[in-house]
Amino acid sequence: MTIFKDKQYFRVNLEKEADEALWLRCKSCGELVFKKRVRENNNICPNCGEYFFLTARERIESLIDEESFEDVSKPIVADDPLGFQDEKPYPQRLEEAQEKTGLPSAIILASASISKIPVVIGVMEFQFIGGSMGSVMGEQICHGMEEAIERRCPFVLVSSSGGARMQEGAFALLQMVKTTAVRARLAKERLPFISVMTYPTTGGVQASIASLGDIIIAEKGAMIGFAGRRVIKETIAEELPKNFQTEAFALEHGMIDRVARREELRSELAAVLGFFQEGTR
Amino acid sequence: MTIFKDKQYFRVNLEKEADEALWLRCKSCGELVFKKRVRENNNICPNCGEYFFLTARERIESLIDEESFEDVSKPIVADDPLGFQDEKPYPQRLEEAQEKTGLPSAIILASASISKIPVVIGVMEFQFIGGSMGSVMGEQICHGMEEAIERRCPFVLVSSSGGARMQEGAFALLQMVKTTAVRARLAKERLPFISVMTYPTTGGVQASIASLGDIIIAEKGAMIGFAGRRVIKETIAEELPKNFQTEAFALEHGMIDRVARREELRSELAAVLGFFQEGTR
Amino acid sequence: MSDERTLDLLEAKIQELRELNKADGLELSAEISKLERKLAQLRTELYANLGDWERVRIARNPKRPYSLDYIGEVFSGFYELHGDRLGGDDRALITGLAELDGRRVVIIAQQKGRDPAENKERYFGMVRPQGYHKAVRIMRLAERFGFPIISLIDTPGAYPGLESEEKNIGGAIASSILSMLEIEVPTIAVIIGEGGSGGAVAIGAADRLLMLENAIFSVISPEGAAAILWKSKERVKEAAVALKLTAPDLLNLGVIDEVIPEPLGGAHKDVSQVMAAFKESLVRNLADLGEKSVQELLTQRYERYRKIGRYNTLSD
Amino acid sequence: MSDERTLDLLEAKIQELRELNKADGLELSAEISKLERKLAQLRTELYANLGDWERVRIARNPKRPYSLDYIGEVFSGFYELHGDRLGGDDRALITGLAELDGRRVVIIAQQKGRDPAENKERYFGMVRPQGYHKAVRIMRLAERFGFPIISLIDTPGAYPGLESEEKNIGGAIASSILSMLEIEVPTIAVIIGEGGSGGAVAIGAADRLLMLENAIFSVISPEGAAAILWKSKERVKEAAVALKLTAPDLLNLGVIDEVIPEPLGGAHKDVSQVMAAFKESLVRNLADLGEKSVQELLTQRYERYRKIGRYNTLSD
Ligand SMILES: [Zn+2]
Ligand SMILES: [Zn+2]
Repeated sequence: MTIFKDKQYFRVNLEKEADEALWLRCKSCGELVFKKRVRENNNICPNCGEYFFLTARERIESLIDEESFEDVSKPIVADDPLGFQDEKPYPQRLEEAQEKTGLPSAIILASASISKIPVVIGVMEFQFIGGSMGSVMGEQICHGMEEAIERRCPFVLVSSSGGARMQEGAFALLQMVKTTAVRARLAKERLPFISVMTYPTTGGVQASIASLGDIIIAEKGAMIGFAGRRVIKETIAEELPKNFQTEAFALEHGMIDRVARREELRSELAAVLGFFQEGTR
Repeated sequence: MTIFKDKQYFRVNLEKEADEALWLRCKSCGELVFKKRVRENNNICPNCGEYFFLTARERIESLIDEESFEDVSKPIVADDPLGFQDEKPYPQRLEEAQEKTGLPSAIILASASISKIPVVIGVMEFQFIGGSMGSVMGEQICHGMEEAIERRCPFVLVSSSGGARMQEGAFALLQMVKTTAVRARLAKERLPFISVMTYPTTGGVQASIASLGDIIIAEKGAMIGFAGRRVIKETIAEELPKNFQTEAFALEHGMIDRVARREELRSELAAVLGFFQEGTR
Repeated sequence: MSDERTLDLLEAKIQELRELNKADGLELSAEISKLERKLAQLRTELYANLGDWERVRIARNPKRPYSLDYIGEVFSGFYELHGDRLGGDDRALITGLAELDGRRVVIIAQQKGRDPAENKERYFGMVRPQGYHKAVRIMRLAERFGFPIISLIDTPGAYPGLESEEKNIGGAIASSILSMLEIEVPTIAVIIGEGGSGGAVAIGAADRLLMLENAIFSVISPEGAAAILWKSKERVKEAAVALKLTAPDLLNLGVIDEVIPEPLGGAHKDVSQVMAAFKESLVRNLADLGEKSVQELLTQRYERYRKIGRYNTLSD
Repeated sequence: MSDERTLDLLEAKIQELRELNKADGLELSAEISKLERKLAQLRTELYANLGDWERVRIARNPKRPYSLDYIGEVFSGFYELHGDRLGGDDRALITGLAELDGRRVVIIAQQKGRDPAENKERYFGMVRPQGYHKAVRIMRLAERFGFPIISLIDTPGAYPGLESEEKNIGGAIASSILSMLEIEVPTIAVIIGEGGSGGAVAIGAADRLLMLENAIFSVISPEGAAAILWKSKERVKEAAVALKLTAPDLLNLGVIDEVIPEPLGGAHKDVSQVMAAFKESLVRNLADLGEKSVQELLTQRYERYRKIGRYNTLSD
């Protein structure tokens, strides 16, 4: 069954859609702010500094050099190997997610440059079924690392995912192994892998590829961890500290190398990629 | 300067000295017990089960097959490279230790068999300046591992040491590196190294060779740790738990593989060496 | 259709009759035989049509053999190794040396408790970071000496709790998967009961992945899926069906290599039978892997996991 | 002989005179010059005859440049990397990427605090197991990308405490030594202040071991040795002499490769001078090591440590 029939979303480009609304209300400070200014400001409220959610498109645009974007994803879309049906059939969920995001899957994979340094970069889209990792995301991540090997350049992965995609069952679960296997090859090739953790990086994604970066950078405001608060509270009824699974918690507990504010993330990547650049032998 | 001139102790053999006293009083239960029975009983009080101190000779005898002992140590004795003098000159301390123990240094190194399995085994003598590791002990341990490589057999090290020998300064300290270097070679040769920790295994010995066993077995009653209680209390005035640095503490905190009672140690070694035996390729 | 409890009651009654018969010479043998035949028939009906949720319950049945039962029955000379060398020794994940049919192996196994005290010690088989760190250490030991690794999987999942998160349980699972993939010795994983999510995969990325007939392997528990996807904890049966978590399903999907048969009603109904089947499968698979060179082993392992997944390709 | 404090007081007085002279035109220049010459002479006498205990005090002087000072002055673009991935990030041992004279290196450095708050955070430069685990992780990173390792040593010793022992500080030190020996990139260790015992050796097992002129490197602190060997804490001076812990002593004994000169009175008296000497030595040694193949490097490293020690051989 081909879920994604008409290919309308198939090649991603970064052209902006026309903006319908001029203003938006910040949930944090309550102010009405100019949508255009918010956009130009990395989706940070110009009034109070609150981070608004970034789509994968917006994220990638905020990180790479202008005009350097080239979609290098494989032409694949999700299958429904389990014939999964909860309150909706899985194919319907997929279609809705595609319509909502304008993307074929929960990850954009591109060749691009950051501060003139060529990279292959994957960016997850949280609005696509919670950025969950199924067979397509797993395959695109692996393909991205293979592209990096082909091009002798670093691989950057920006995670935003609740974990494995339940609707693909064991296939989703085993993407943890699949991405790790290709990550080991990237290491053998001595090419750098920079993992960027944003809100949220949890579950099977955090417990596999995202935690295996040579360098791991978390965005301020990220949520990082394996089990969700709810699961922990239900299983063991434990008091959790206020900073639980924040980027500060992750830094304190040695899970990541660095924290960067959203507006610093591009220069942060430029710095570390610059250091490795000669190293890509 | 040759400290150890007359070679009287130079080759170790396990012949027993004549026993002067017939009885000894157990410090734990207060009973007068037959010294001969204590000896036959691995220096364990036949009345209350208290472990009496084992000399290196007694220890090695309690572990290896009868008549299998052969001293394979290098013919070396300590130098005094620092011209070290505290309340006594170092050479005098050495002579006294030699007289007291009948050994040239703080370690016995032998080729032997345990349950018919050939091994090279080193056993530290705590009564020789606290079993401290100076240049001679470091060299003998390295030589022992090299002998094991030569003979394609496992290396067993029974530690009983307070750490590095202060009187040899940086030379003593760097035996930590030296023994680790040769231990890495043993690993490359895929020969097993069984580390046995007895009372006490602390300081520079615990922080190097003793902690690098493929398998680490602690004797019940051992003391295992890096910094002594006194140092910790003086530096940070911290309350220490009752089982601090016991073998149970070490097991609970993942520092060792197993705990064995003294009377089980030989069969414990036989079991693990037996498993590895075919593996010594 | 009768459920398992009813049949267990019937079996108990028959047993009572049998004893009565023996003791008092009542000559009930014919009646008893009839009852026994009836029971066998009912059981066959029940188990042949085992629903997925019933399998989940069998997989979690506390009478089911646990790792240490297999280790004691199928392997010889188990020599347990403790500790991650980093500060902990997780009793929910045990490791050690053993022999299987004369061949030396290293065992890495998840272990549940048999009683409340043991469950407290073993965290109900939920592994903490210390457990995965120990596993990685033991994998390196196995590699150094060329011993194949047998991993036995039986966990509801990695332990969810503050301590786990503070010690980077996600990173520990990731490292364990990576080590399983890198290690240059043959590896076989057997799911003997519950194969719960990342906590199971951590030691499951093996050359061969086997499952007992009534074991389960799932990306999430049916309870978790019901709560999230159906917004109702009651709908576990639907979730169990939808997740395709049974051994036959996973064999069909090509995710696992082999199903190890269990007696009717589950492994606990005839332990010696399941032990024999388990051993036969392990010995055979091990012999097969033993014939491969390290290079073949690593290449085939890589290819196995590189291609896992199902998606549709569009022509550009 | 005058001690350092007296001379510092004299210097302050001369400075006051100088200011008075400038402000009020008192024409004291000749007298001031005389005093300055006298001071210089006294300093030379004092420092040329530095006792070992005075060197210990200079090595521990809180005005002395610390690792981050060298990193900021001598290296460029320091990019700190955090975390052991196991639950901790020890601030007493910092790691990161940097460039030295255009060459990319990885830095592993012990760092003391400059004020009480920072000392609390950095445990006075005493490293816990988390720090050594981080060091080992970073060594593997350096190896993967072929970056040489520069380790800067400045610690009273590994942190002695319950937490350290619970996390197997001894095992962590042993693993760190092992990694330093195995790592397939050039390694240079510089003792810049205190090189305290196993806590220093853990990151000191390098291809080159350099020492600043007034740094110390010792199997035990003079205080510890005095307490144990002389049974008196007061006898630290004797202990400092006996332990042969100064750079010149250790160069004589063949334990270290090179002494990096300091200005009279210690590195803090002229920081830019010591930075220049430090940089020159590091660049030169790195260039030298960079010419060796990995095999040469590992062989020479092995031989260096295989033969360390002094003993007497008896003819049999
Ligand atoms: Zn706002
Ligand atoms: Zn007694």
